[in-house]
Amino acid sequence: MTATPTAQTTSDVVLEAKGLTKHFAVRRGLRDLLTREKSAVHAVDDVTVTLRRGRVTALVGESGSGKSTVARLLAQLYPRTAGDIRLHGESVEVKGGRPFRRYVRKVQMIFQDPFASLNPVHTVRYHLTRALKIHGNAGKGSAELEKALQTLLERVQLVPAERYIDKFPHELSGGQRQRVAIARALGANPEALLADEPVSMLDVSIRLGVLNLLRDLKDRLDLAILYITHDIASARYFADETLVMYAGRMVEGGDSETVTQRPAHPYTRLLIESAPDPDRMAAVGPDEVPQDKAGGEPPSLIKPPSGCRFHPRCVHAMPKCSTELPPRFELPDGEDHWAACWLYEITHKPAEPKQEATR
Amino acid sequence: MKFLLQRIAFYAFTAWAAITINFFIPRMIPGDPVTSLINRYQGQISTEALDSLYVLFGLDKDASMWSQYVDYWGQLFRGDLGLSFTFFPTPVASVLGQSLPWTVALVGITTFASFMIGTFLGVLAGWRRGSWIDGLLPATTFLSSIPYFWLGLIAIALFAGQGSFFPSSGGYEPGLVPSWDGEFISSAIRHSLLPAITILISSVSGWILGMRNMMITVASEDYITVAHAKGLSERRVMVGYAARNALLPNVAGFALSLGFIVGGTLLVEIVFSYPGIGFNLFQAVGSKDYPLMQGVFLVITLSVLVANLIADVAYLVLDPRTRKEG
Amino acid sequence: MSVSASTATTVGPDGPVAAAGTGPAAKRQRLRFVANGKAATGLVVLAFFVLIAIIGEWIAPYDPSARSSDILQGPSGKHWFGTTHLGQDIFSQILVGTRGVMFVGLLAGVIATVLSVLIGVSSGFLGGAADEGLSALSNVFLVIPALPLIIIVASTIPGAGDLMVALVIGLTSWAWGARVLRAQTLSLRRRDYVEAARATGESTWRIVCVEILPNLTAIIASSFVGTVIFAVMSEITLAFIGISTISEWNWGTILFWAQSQQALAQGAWWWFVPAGLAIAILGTALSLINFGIDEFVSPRLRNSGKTKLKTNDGRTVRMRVGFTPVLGTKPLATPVLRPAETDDLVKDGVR
Amino acid sequence: MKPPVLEIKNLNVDYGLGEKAVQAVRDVTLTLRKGEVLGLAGESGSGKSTLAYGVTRLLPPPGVISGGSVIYHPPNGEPYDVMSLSDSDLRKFRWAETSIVFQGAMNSLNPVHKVSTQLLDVLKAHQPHTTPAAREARARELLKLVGISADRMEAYPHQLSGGMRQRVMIGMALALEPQVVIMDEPTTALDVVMQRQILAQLVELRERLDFSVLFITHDLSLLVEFSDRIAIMYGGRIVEEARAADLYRDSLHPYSEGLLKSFPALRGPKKELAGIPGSPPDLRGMPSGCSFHPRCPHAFDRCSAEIPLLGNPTVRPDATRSVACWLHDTNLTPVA
Amino acid sequence: ACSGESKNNSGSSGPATVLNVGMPNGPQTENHNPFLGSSSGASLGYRWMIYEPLVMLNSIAPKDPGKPWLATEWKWADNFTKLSLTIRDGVKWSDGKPMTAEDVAFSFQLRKTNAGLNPEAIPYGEIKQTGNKIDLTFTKSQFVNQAKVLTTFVIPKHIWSVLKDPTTDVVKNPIGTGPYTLKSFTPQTTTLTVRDEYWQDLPKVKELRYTSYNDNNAQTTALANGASEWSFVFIPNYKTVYVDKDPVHHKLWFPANLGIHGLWINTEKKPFDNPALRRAMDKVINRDDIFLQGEAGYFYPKIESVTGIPTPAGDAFIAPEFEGKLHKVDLEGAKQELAAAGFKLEGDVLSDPSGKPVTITLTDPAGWSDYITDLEIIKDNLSTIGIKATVDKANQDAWFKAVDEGRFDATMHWTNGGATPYDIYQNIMDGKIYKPIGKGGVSGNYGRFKNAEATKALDEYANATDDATRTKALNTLQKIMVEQMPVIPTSASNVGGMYNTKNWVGWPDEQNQYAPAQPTQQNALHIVLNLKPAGS
Ligand SMILES: Nc1ncnc2c1ncn2[C@@H]1O[C@H](COP(=O)(O)OP(=O)(O)OP(=O)(O)O)[C@@H](O)[C@H]1O
Ligand SMILES: Nc1ncnc2c1ncn2[C@@H]1O[C@H](COP(=O)(O)OP(=O)(O)OP(=O)(O)O)[C@@H](O)[C@H]1O
Ligand SMILES: [Mg+2]
Ligand SMILES: [Mg+2]
Repeated sequence: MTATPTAQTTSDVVLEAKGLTKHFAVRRGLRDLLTREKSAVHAVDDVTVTLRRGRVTALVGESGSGKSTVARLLAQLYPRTAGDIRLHGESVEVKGGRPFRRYVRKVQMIFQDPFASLNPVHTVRYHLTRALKIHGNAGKGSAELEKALQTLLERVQLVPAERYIDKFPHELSGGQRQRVAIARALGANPEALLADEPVSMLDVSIRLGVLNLLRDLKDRLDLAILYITHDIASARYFADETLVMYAGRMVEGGDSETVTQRPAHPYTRLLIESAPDPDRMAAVGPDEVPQDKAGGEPPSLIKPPSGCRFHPRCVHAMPKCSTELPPRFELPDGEDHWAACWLYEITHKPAEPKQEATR
Repeated sequence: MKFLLQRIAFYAFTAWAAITINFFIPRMIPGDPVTSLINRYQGQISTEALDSLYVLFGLDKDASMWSQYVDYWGQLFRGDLGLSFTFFPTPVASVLGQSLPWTVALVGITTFASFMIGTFLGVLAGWRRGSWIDGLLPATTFLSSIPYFWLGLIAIALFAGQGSFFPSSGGYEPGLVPSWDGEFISSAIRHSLLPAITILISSVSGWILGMRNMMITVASEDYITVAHAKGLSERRVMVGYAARNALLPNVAGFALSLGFIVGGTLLVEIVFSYPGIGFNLFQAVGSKDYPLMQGVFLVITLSVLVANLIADVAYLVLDPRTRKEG
Repeated sequence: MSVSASTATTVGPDGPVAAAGTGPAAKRQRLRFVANGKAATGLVVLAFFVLIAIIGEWIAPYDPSARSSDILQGPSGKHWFGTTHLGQDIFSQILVGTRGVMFVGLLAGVIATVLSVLIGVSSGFLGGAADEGLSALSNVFLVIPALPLIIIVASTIPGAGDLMVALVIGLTSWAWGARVLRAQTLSLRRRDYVEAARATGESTWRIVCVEILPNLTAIIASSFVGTVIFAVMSEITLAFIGISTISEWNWGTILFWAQSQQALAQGAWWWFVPAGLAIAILGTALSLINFGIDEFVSPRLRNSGKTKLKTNDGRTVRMRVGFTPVLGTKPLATPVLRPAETDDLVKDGVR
Repeated sequence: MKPPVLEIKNLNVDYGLGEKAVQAVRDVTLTLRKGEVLGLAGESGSGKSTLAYGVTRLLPPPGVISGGSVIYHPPNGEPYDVMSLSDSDLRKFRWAETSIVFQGAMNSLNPVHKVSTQLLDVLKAHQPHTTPAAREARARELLKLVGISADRMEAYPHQLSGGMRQRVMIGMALALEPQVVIMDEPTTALDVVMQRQILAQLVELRERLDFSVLFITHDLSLLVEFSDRIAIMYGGRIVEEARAADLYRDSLHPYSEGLLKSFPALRGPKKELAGIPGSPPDLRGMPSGCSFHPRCPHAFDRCSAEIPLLGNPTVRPDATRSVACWLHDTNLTPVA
Repeated sequence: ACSGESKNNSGSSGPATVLNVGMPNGPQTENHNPFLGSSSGASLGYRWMIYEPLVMLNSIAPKDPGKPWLATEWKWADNFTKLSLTIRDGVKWSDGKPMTAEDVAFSFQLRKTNAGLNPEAIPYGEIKQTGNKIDLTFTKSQFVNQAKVLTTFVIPKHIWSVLKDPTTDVVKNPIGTGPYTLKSFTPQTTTLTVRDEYWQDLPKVKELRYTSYNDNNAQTTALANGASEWSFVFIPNYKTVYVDKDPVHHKLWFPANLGIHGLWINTEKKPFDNPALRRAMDKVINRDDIFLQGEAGYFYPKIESVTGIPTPAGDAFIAPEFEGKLHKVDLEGAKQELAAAGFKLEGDVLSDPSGKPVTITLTDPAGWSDYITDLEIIKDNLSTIGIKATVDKANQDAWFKAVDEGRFDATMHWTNGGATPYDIYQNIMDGKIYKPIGKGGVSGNYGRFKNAEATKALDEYANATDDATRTKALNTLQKIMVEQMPVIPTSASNVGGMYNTKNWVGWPDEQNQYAPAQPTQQNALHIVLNLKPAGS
């Protein structure tokens, strides 16, 4: 494992989001029209993310917790409801046209599904050439373009480039496609890469290759990477820092190793206990099931639970949890480790949760 | 709920648009009912009659388009479609009232039968790939590519000759008085057989194909495999699982096709001289009888709208996914 | 008419892209479209009619309007399809009349297709108020019965030639295509590769023209073919009931004359049959092309052929959902095709 | 050792006929014993689902079973071959003796029928003599079994969440108390939390009802935790079969080894993950010899020439496991 | 169709009592208003069985004085501006009330006050009734309208005076003096039944069934199989399709009346403003072909006389100088005519004096198959003198507008018809209704013919006080017609019909021309009264 945490300076920060909020309006029936009640999916609420040069930040959480929405907001593909996105400390809000292009030159996104994110009617060459041309990296003349394409493919380890350049997406395997998608993102020469579940659609044995490639790129090109996944184990393996989302809110964050080994928030703990663990070996019995009062049901995002959104499922829930939104509480047990849970209000002590986690 | 609201808005809008189109199109026609009356009689009406006829038809007054439009709506709300010129001074409403039952009976029943038969055969063809019904498809495709009217004419030539069981024209035996007695009904049925068969032959293949293709698509859904895995009887799987789901898109198609079919049977009515609404349109177009034209068009459009509404409701009943609560 | 409707229904919203995108080999599939027996047959017949449309005038043995003394003659070596009440040669009329039919059909198809692409794709892509407006428009056109409308409009426009008829048909029959295209565009718009193109910084028009449109080809082709069928039928109908104003010969005009001279009552079947058959064959050819496109778009519809198998011990079993045939208990048995199977394959080719 | 309930012998499954056929499952021999959970793992396209469908003869066209047999041992009665059952016998066999839970519950439940209808019609088909009220009661009982309140009986599938649907499927699978339940990736579409809930429930039910499970997934870490024995598939063949613990600690086949090294571990020391280089084989053009040899770090000459058969390893003899790899020089006698 | 026959006249047992009349006019709506051409009564013709005229005139023998009907005597005076009528006594309405002169006066009054009910635009003056006598005055000479006034049908005052709007009333229960009353109405069939009493002998036909077939084909079939015994319909190849089915009984008779069809030429368009060219065209047109192929050998009878006056109806009007002068194809004559006028025929191209090749567009609505066929024949004929013709099948409305505004080269069109050839000539040549090309609203003279002499002659004819002046004027008109040829006459209009002699005899025919054979003409009543069951 590389990337030993180094001292962070603000100059390392590439992309930063503060208080990011996204509500999707839902149109409802006649009744709502009459009551004039506007309902919305509270997909993302008050999310803060910082992406630093040369570091991978993982965003984990169950399906529908708003991870992709965060990525799309950061890529400026959705207009945001509230909050601030800063590129190199400068607040940006772009919708389209030239400012948008200028922004995406710096911040590129990779999609979850490599089978769907390449247009089946275009060749690898087309996809990459467009990425280069749009961002003015194609050079002058066809020779330079050819060279740029070559470099790009080499970067994602699709060598020899000639073998892949004129292929259609369907002629490539899943891993190769995802590499092309990454190459396309690199074509813009970005500083930040938003990878939205880049390997979840890939086969187990191929996943690793793509993840290793991303890590390698981070090191070589000093990229800031947002790695979105629901597989918390891969976050531990791949990311320097891990953020946990639940129902549109950040609930815990900190150094990956700390978050995965000493989870503080009850939700994180539930998540980690639920993950398959070969070392437990057929020992699962009814008493072994992680405690979850709602039987695994996620909450409605249209009418999210008041207070802490996890409280209906939380075994430690206190009366306060259902009324007041917990702020972040710094935890002393690791680099920048924090959790948004009332359990840490008084104590600030990691003792109890730590025991829970290492049980 | 939202679904219903949307549909209602859609129907209101469509009805308005259709009625407006309906109002303007005939007024763009260069000829007028008087000249076409004169044309129709080729010399039997003297040219001096022109003025008299204009007065008679009430065409001697000038009114602005807008005020005519407003009047038109006023009349519609009173259920008044104006007076037909061809059958002056019979109100359009009663002309239509006279012909509509015929079309509804012929077209309605045949379309329904065609849909049912086509769907049934389509279910079998899609379920038993490679069976004889599948082999029938090229033939039905060919039949459905033949224009209605041609098929009708050939049918008349082949089957409706002198002394044949099938009459070649009309809705019932001339001389019979329409009533609900056995003689009249059997005569009406006998007259409708040939046109009905013609419509059936040329429209059934569309349903067979649509249903067959949907069956094939549905047959590879997981829940069909599950149904088989559950050890249900073949019929239960075919009917309750596959056909039930494959039917859904066809229901919408059925409603939409009513529009096409009414248009298509216009020709059947012309060819078989069937006293329906399509024949009325044909007459009206020929004699620039725009009140009648408007009336026919309105009836066709409204019936298509109603059919759509029924299909929507049917869809609502058939597909629980559209029945969102709240 | 119902053909175009039914084939359109089978183009599900996920059809073509799913096929082209995740299918094993989209390019090979494209070739397979032509290799598809139905499509190939349809294309050959269509090409034949197009050829006749072009050269029909030159190879016609007579001037189709020229009178002769052979009045109402049956088919003979001199007049292959017989003559009319004026002694005109019906064979020549069919040959010369092909052009009008093809011209109107294809032009109306092009007009309707262009309209449906413009309206359907922009409605699907733009969304919001534009979408509401445009789809309301197409819904209205969808619900308003086309043929009566065409009849009324065509009888309205004075001095309308083929061009006018094509325009009227084209302008009134785009709605179905637009609706299908809208639905498809709507689903394409949310595809990752469209989002990805946007995230790369592509401009909107480029996304529509280069990323989305090529993926709609099959649907566009299918709706084009459907409209052509409809246009041909409408045009012939208009001519047949004496409403359209074409001065040129076309198959509908021939039928009009046959009908007004009561050809069938006079026993002059040859006056009726060729034109009707020509229409039916052209219609069938177009339908076949549409089936080909359907099967190309939705591979599930494709392999309907070899459904009967012979097991190792000589029994015949049918392939069907839910009951996988067992060819034998010996390992690595190679199934053989029965001789009768070849029949099935040939039929499949035609279908 | 417990008695077998389902013996798969030399099963071959093809897609298509003749030259162009895809040989998706090749010569698979596998035994499922009473009350055990047999895990089946392998990467995508290795033929796991094909095997599961093949055993129950539910393959969609153009799938055909081109050879082999599947012997079922009823609790009391003579064993018989599922492959030679007539259609009506097969219908009776299905669900009563083996039931299946598929990957996507949304797609496994008919969207237009109520949950109750779908539960009841399986009861009605197999137990036509019971009264409707009895069947209804049984259906409620089943739902309760999988932790769904009986008032959801009248719900349509779309009104249930993904996890609930999957539970309904599991409940339905147990409706006739079958001997064998085949589960093809029953939880991959679900969240980890939900996945654990459902698996825990399954374990509990198995203990109570004592059925055997053929559990299919590509997530090895899940299998190791959950099953008694594990079989690994590659390129349509079983390449290794062993007790879960043995396989996890000491896999014999290089492919199993690679697979195990592809999963990052959540606990314990962080170890370097190697993964498996190369890409899965094309079933139409299988490599000669061992189909894994082009990707195998230990491949030697023999690997590309001869196909290794599944058998007990001879290098380090162990009767409880078998492997198909020349490194372990199987004795070429397939295990019984 | 077979059962229709069996019901008809109840087979062979006993003499026939029912007559089946058919018209190809589509489903009808119930409307028995005799004034309205759109009524079912008019469309099928049964209005004449209920409402009777003052005088029964025979339009194919216009010189015949006419048969007294509801009027026993009539006298014109003051140069046809005054008419005295004596009304028949003892006539009863079908509701039992007596018909009086008051009813007749009311019938005139109604027409006078309602322009919509006065389609002939007769300029009624004073209407005076004394006893059974009626005196009418007119604001101008009604010489040319004599027939129209005398055939006025009479309606009962006691019913019509209380109608709210006689122009839009459908007269559900028609009361007339005729021998029949309405029995039942359906959209397909209207049945009339004979009255108990009638001022003449009651007809032998006890019941009249008027069936409206939806089109010509259906009507033809009905005629062919005997279901329909009397009709008026265009049958192509009538011999095979109709007559041959029963040559003994299936008859048709299509006499001409005084109205014609012809090729109207735009006399203001170069080079067709040259009468020589028009005469030459006339000389090459083959009227036999038009009659046999375009008009199926019977429908519109051929016009023989060069004056364009149909014969034999118009025999008495033909000027001595044209007596016996008949149309015939004369290619040489045409060529000479052209050469004399400076046209040049080189090869098969004719050039006008200015050297331009002569081309012509012949136009008619697409749906009018007989006219179009005529044009095809004419096109062929014209090519023999090097005129390149094209046939343009126009939209009916567009065509009507073009003809109205004079925007055409040549078109087949009809003329008005009447009791004398005046109506024909007036329609063609009247300078008073001339309007320049581009202006519509003409009611005749579509060819924009301008000839002062013709206009004067027409005027003289209409207003002359004596027959000699009229004859002179008509002779002048004939001369102008022959020399100027503004319309090339091809066919006469007809008042014919098909009838079946199997059950009924006594029909008009070539030998007994007592009435035109058309079932929708006023004379139909005359025919019905004349019919006797066959074999009696
Ligand atoms: N365009 C949209 N309109 C309305 N709701 C949306 C939209 N996009 C996402 N949502 C809702 O917002 C919530 C968060 O969605 P998001 O896709 O960000 O989740 P996710 O964490 O990425 O889930 P997954 O792991 O399944 O990808 C979900 O409840 C989703 O239904
Ligand atoms: N209808 C078919 N026609 C041809 N080949 C098929 C068909 N269905 C499946 N295959 C092939 O058979 C092989 C086995 O497929 P199968 O679905 O059994 O794999 P799997 O192990 O279940 O994979 P996954 O983990 O993705 O579910 C695959 O390579 C697939 O390409
Ligand atoms: Mg996501
Ligand atoms: Mg699978």
